[in-house]
Amino acid sequence: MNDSRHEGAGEVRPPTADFGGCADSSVVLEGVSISKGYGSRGSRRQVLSRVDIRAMRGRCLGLIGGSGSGKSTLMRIVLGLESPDGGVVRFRGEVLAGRSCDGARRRLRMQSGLVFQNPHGSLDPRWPVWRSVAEPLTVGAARGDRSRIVRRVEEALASVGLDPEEFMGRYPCELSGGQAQRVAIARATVNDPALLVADEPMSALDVVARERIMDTFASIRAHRPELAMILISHDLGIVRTIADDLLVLHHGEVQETGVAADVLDAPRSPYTRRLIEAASL
Amino acid sequence: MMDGVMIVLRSVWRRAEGRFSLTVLCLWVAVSVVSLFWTPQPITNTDGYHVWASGSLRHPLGTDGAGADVLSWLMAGSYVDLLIVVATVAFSAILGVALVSAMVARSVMLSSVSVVVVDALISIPTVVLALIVAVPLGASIAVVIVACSIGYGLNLARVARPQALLAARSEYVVSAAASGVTGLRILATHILPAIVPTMAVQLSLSAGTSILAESGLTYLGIGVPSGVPSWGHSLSTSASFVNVYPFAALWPGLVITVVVTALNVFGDMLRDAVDPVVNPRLRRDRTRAGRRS
Amino acid sequence: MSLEIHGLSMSIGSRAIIRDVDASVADGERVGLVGASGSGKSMLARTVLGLAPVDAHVRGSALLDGRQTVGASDEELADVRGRFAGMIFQNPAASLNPLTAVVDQVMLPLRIHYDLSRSERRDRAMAMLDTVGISNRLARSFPSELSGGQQQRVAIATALVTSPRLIVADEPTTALDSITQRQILDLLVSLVDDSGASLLFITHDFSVLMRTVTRCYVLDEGRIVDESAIGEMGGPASAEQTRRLVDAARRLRLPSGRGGASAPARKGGRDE
Amino acid sequence: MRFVVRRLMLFVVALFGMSILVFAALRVLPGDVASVMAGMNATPQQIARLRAQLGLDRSLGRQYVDWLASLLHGDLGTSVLTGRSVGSQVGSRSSVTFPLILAAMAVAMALGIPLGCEAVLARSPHVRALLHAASIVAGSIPALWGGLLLIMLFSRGSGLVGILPSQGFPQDGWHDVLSCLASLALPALTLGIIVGSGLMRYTRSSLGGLVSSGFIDMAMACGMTRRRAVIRVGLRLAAPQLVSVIGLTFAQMITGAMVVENLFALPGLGAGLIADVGNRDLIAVQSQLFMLVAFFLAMGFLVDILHRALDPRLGKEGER
Repeated sequence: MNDSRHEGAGEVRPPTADFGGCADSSVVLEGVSISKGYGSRGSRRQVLSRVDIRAMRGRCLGLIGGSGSGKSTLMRIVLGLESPDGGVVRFRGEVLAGRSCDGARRRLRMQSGLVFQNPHGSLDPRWPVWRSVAEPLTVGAARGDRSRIVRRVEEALASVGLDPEEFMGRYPCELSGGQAQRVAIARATVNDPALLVADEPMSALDVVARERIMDTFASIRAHRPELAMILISHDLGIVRTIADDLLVLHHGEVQETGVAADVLDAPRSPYTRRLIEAASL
Repeated sequence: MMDGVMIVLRSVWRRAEGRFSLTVLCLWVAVSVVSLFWTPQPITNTDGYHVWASGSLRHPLGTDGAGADVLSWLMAGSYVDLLIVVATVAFSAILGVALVSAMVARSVMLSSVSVVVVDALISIPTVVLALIVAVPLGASIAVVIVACSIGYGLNLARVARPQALLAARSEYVVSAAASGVTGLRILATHILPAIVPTMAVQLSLSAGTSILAESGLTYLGIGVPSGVPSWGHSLSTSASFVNVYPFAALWPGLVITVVVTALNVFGDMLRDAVDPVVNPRLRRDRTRAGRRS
Repeated sequence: MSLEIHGLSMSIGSRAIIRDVDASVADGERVGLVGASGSGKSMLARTVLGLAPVDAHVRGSALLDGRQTVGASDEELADVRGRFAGMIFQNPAASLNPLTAVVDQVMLPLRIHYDLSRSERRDRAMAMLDTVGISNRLARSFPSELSGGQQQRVAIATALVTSPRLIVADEPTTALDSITQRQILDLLVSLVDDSGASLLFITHDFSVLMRTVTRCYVLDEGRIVDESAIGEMGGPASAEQTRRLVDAARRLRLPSGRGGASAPARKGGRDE
Repeated sequence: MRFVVRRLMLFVVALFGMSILVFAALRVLPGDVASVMAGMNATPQQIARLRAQLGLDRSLGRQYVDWLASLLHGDLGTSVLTGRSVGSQVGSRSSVTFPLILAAMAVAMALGIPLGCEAVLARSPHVRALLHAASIVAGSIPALWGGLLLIMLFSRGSGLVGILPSQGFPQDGWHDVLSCLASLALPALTLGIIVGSGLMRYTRSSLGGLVSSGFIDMAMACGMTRRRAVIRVGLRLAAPQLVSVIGLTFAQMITGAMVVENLFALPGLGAGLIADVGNRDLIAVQSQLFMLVAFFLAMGFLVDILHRALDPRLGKEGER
């Protein structure tokens, strides 16, 4: 794995033909005017109102928003873990709304990987590393034999810069924050997913570990040009190094969306400007 | 699995309290097995002339109200108490795990019903349960086992519930579910292992408490019937003559207290010995398994 | 001199966590303490204030406003904490007392150190809450009903209400989102300067230090490996660990040209 | 508030369920209730008359409804043997049992909670280890043996110190308060120590978990010593769980209370119920058993409400 530091920002990919294009095969996951509210009649809290989100093959979407902006709820809806009040979710063109189409939801599950905020919280403390990483491989038809699983696990650990020999048998309590998060990334990518979703993967880590995770994401994307990725964060500084496109969310409404470079150079909404100012030196 | 048990026992043995509790427990099991074949005096023969005799060569711990040898009755009793403890631990474990699994089940109906059952019945004391069983069926070992199993099974569920919920709502379970692992498999591989430390402690405490309950219920006449030897029975018979022969009650009480203390200490030690997060030796073993499988 | 540390070492069992540290914070000075996680930076501050774990073994000397805290009795240390030194923790949700209203939390140090009437305590606490941007309407609410930013404002009010000589802030903004972080930092700096207290600011993120301190120490594996004014940090003269931290911090920030770095806001607006 | 209503409904449902269980338990008797109660050598006519007198000839459903109706009117039925109404028996017996339980609970809390805190806060590790060992051993003593030991030590007559009565309870009830209290002293102490050890172990483990929590650090940062912070803030945070455990040990204490009542020959509910079971007075047993069950279900209900009230965070969730 090239542990060499990328000088300056990771290479930002050129935009596809037109961002608002029709539903072509390059769109892995799409949410159209997603709305969601909580609470009973009296204290109705609208968390998301008519949000459009699109994850493109080979591109990384940075989903930016402060706490309470609804970004985690949006992720749960888009991944089929929660159903929206309004709007529709399509995975590779197949509509995901409602219980009826479990097929699409299961396919989405099998072809997407998840990384969470708290590294040690997302790994079962009683499982050694190799068993956590192998879990997605032991599901459904792709069960495969023991040696294939062990080989895939070793490849996955190597792809996140962890020496399999040293880390296979380790337990989460024997790992640093950065190492645990990289194990989580290995688990999320071991099944060659079409979509990788990372919810605030770096905010629980210190600066040095964050840089390491950033390089890990960059190398993962380098080895998997087809991978679509959604990186959720409240910090523009972290996201801009990896994201090709940006979606700024505030109080459940889309403030701004577009190619990362354009948004950073000419932010249109005042909220985006505050985010940029908060993330600059 | 077996080498896991050996490692846990070795970890318990490492500490002084662990050595004490393991020795007492092994002694108890050994005496129970021996008592099936041999006791110093056959428990059936009584000796009218030497009633309440203090210690002698023939009767090291003296004789009871009916002139029977106290030591033989205690040895025979240890087998009955072992039976009660093993049965109670087994049944309350099954009941506890079933209730905990129901409580973290995804179906809201199942989980809320199980919570209701536990919260409602938990406050009913063991003796009342025993009475409800004893009145129709009469005093028997089964009364003690049934009453204790229900009581401690509910208690196990109540105590293990927070850990189970914590695991069920954890991110590693969400990740497993998101990658398609079935609910049942999540329960077996993530949630139940998370409550094993709590269960180990609770079951050891319940084992100790069931011996105390046996002695209490037998004294009240709804536990072990009079013919059957048990520690509670030995303690009860000597209790009624305490003013006249105080030392007769000394031995049964001492045996119970030592064994229950050993069980409680064993429970305390298990809390750390069973959990791979706390017990590094367990981790080293699993890595070899990792390599082999 | 509000804080002088000479040859301070601390170990738990056989593990040495702080190794022979020398550091100082002058009156009214804002000093940073930076290091990767596990470098012992927050343990150093806790040890000085007597918050180290019960089984910790501490050697050396730490003078807080001239009073020796190493080897001091629990009562002496307790008297120092809250009166001469205030502390702000990383995660307010796990430190503010969840069962009492926020105004009672702010009144706690007053109740311990000063014998004021209940109404006097209440007025000072309400005034302090107002200063940090928490309106009286929220004073009676419980911490769990406030946002992360509001909870941290309450923690700042609690630390500053007895106008202590030294404020120790242990990664106060790490758990907050970026906009709230900027507001809390600006608020803390302005309040510390207003009260003339000195500040010991602990973090792993150099860019946060740029706006909050004038001088800083770099800690690695329990040892001070570098010390200089904040401007010169990361230069060729600085230690290797320092450069690693500065580079990593810089890579995770937008170049300062964008959106312009505005001066710290006076009091920080009342946020959401 | 919604929680209170839901919990009340749960209480009523559980009560109804248990009433069926108790009623059924007495009906599943091998042979017929009347013949068992009338005893071995009763003539068929006596059995028939008893059956009619108890209304056992009616259908099971009918008997259950009548029993339930009489319960609602507060009539617990009349005991066949003594002829006195069960209600009055329960009344007089509970005037012994409840003071005993309350005294024992007081002893348990007075011993359990402070020593539990000390087991966490004591400066020297030896003291901490000793307290923990004491709590384990005290919790392992059978109630019967504990009582015997105390009798050997303190009872008038054969005891070494001989200051306290070891048998019986003044006939004229609570007129002579002092001698009543004296006769309750040893039993309450026996029960209190055993229950106290469980409480002590629980206090130790819940406080132990809190000692290094952020809440204690905050309290210390405001100016408290660790000891004061753990007691002031730690105990307050552990209070909701502590109340549940106290409620639970209160219920588990009844097993010990019955043993102690029999050992010290106190005419309490426990001793009375066991005596009734002994001489097969099934109607009395049925009502008393149900009253006990009802009392403990009510206890559970109250404890849950108190638990919820003590922790505003839980309360808030319910409302919002």
